[in-house]
Amino acid sequence: MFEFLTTSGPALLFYLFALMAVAGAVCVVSMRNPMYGAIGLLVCFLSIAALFLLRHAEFVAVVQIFVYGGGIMVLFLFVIMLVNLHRLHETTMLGNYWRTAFVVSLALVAIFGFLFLKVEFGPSFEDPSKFVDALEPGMGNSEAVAWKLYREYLLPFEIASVFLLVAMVGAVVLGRRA
Amino acid sequence: MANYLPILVFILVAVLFLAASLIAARLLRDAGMGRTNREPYECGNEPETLALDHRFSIRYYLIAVLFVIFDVETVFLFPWAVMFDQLALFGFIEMMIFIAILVVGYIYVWKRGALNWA
Amino acid sequence: MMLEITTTHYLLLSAVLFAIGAAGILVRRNMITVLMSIELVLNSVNLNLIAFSYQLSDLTGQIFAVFTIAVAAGEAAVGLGILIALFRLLDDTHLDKATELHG
Amino acid sequence: MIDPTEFWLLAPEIFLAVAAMLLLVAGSIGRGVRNRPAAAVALLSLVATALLVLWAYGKGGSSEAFLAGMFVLDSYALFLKLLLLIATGLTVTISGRFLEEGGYRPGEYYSLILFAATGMLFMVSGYSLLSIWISLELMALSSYILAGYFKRERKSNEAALKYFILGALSSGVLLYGISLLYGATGTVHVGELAARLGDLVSTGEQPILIAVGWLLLAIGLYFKVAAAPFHVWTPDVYVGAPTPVTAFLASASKIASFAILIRILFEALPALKADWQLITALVACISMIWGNLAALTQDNVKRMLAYSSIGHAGYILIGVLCASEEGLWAVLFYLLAYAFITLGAFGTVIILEQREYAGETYSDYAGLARRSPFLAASMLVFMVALTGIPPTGGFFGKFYLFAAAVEAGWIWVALVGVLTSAISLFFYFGIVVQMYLKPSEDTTPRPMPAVGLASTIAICAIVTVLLGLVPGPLVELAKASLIPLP
Repeated sequence: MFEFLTTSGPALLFYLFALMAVAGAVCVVSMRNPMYGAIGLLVCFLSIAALFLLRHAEFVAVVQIFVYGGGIMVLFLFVIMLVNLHRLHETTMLGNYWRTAFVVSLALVAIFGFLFLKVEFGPSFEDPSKFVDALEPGMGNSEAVAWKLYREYLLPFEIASVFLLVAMVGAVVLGRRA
Repeated sequence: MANYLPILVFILVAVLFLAASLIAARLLRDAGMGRTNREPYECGNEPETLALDHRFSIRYYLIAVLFVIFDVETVFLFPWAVMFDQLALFGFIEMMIFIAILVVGYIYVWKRGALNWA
Repeated sequence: MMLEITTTHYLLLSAVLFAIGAAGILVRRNMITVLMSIELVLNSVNLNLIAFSYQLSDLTGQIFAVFTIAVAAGEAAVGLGILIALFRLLDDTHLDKATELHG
Repeated sequence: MIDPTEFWLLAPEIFLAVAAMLLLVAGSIGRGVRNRPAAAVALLSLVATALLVLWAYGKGGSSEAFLAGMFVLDSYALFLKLLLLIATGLTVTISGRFLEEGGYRPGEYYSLILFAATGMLFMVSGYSLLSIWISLELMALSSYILAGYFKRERKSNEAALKYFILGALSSGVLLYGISLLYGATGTVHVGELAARLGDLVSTGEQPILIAVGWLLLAIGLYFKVAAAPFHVWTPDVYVGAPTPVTAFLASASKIASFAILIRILFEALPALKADWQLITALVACISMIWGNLAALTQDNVKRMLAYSSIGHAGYILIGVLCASEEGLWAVLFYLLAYAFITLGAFGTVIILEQREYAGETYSDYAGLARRSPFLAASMLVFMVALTGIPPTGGFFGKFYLFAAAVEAGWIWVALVGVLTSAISLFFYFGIVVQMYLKPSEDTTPRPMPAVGLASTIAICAIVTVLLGLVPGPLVELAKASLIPLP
């Protein structure tokens, strides 16, 4: 029993966090009150961060917690508090058919699941150190990411800063009183 | 995996502590949870509007957006700082351009008065 | 016996999240929920990218995921901005109606 | 490692971004800049960018990607960049009236247009799915804000919200596809992706990841070019957005989306040519049929133009699915002709329209020929061109597309194209009938276009006719701007 727990620990953690992520996601789309949905979203974000850790994406996991858990979440909560919840239904654009939602998502899951179950991969790394060794030698995850990001991907990086600038402009243009 | 053991223990302790204090509070508190206790202001002030109708100032939103944007900027700054030495001058200039672009945004937001609390 | 997690597990999980997010976008009428569902879709993409990055021992996936998160932040800012502008308009029209009644 | 001197070749994009930032800051200080100077600065910087594009191409134009394989400056990118800059410039000249009447700040508006244009320039030069995607997002984000720029009008707000939600969903789908292709091949670089996919397809490895991946990626792109059945956002957004922004979305944004669609299908997925040809043929036919049939029933001109734009996405896709030289240069020719026609048509709509939906219906065009012969004549040119009747650029555009399809053996697609063009005669000429045969209502004032707006419409009409009289030079130019065929 103890041996099972130690060898299968990561797998059990995967199932735990995967379950939490799915539960959070279901909560997001099914709750009538967006505040509960936001909490579900937070659970989902954090579980996904943990799942990133299990795949040795330490840096991305921290970014996930930072930006999603700390930033985007705050934004959502502010907006939920800013708007008049009684008027939310006046923004109707598409129908509110939870049965359709259920069918759509079930169909998508069935199609994707059916297909993805057939996907074969070579053996993934039983020993995580192999993944780390495959990176630049002697670097931790954030160093390796930095090394690649700032030497190869600097064009998308600079475009991203313009993108963020536009996002700022958009928030001011749209959010200020006209 | 063993590296994460302390974190696991930490989370466990946190959860236990939280659960323990909540349970303790429930056991210790006064049984009378009347209507007054559920009011927004327990001291007796009448709230002016219902909680759901009351809205915060829009400025909170602008501040939150700025926070998120600069949060993302920090995300990009961190790995750069870790590798500052190896990335050398090239990396430095690169990051200065990145920051300069966002400073333009900062100036814009400032001049546009989005940071004023009028 | 030893349980093992493969990339397929991650793919399936991301498919589930993608499906929930897509369904949320298409059928919910509450706009805040719709915006949150968009975040779910982007997160499912990130799960894929991270899993493949590990499978292929290639960092491109992780870097792509960082960009996805940055873009998600920008999109959330603007999407919520549009929502706020719409709400303000709804409230203003409400006020207009009220003054019309008084006058 | 990247050679820093390579950054000189980014001069046009950098210049345009800096110009946009200057405009942004200038517009935010005090009471901001006025419309005329802001438009002038935007136009001048677009012209300067066009010159820089030519300079950069002369300095280092080649079909080799650089900046660690992120960026390519080939003749295809050159052609499309110049076209995008022209379309953006014409958008700037038709925007003035709206901003002045609405009392919205022009500085931010023009700088957002320039930011969107920057994203488009990066898009057509992108050679990695990552750089293509992030510049696509830059364009899309600016467009969402522009669609909602008139935030005191509810329809503009709702258009922005709808555009944002469906746009974000489509980028999610596109991104999901990219992630699966990355999983199958281990790269997002367009050239390497093509090579690895070729190997994988020939050995039959990872068929599922590849099939689902490219399909989702393609669906995301069809969304962006507004092809049916992925067009649901188009009519509402085109009608609700401020008309200059609609013109921008229908011209520049569409061109840039087609540019990356072709780049990705031709250069990243040549191994799957047979598959995407078939799907593209289906999408093209549905778009042509749906777009033209739905346009028949509209009485709002902007909505009619929106459905017509869906139909035209179908016509352009005909050239894409041929995957031949003729098809590709026909697409480039058509994109240019279509940009001028659309911008001109929307410019005319701008002159006639008033607050909310007034001035947008067919009956508002009644007797326009007597009220304003110039406007009626230009609208006549645009409608003739959209139908595809000589002597206009629209005729040659469609002619080349259908000819390429026949040559490549896609006769049934060409047939659908010809039939739907015949149908389109009805709704395009509905406006012409109103303008020339119906009596004018005396109550409607005689429209007095501003100088910038009138000259833009005149330029568009002249170019449309010129392309119909002497298409040769542009055909030569387009023939010189091809990318490797799949």
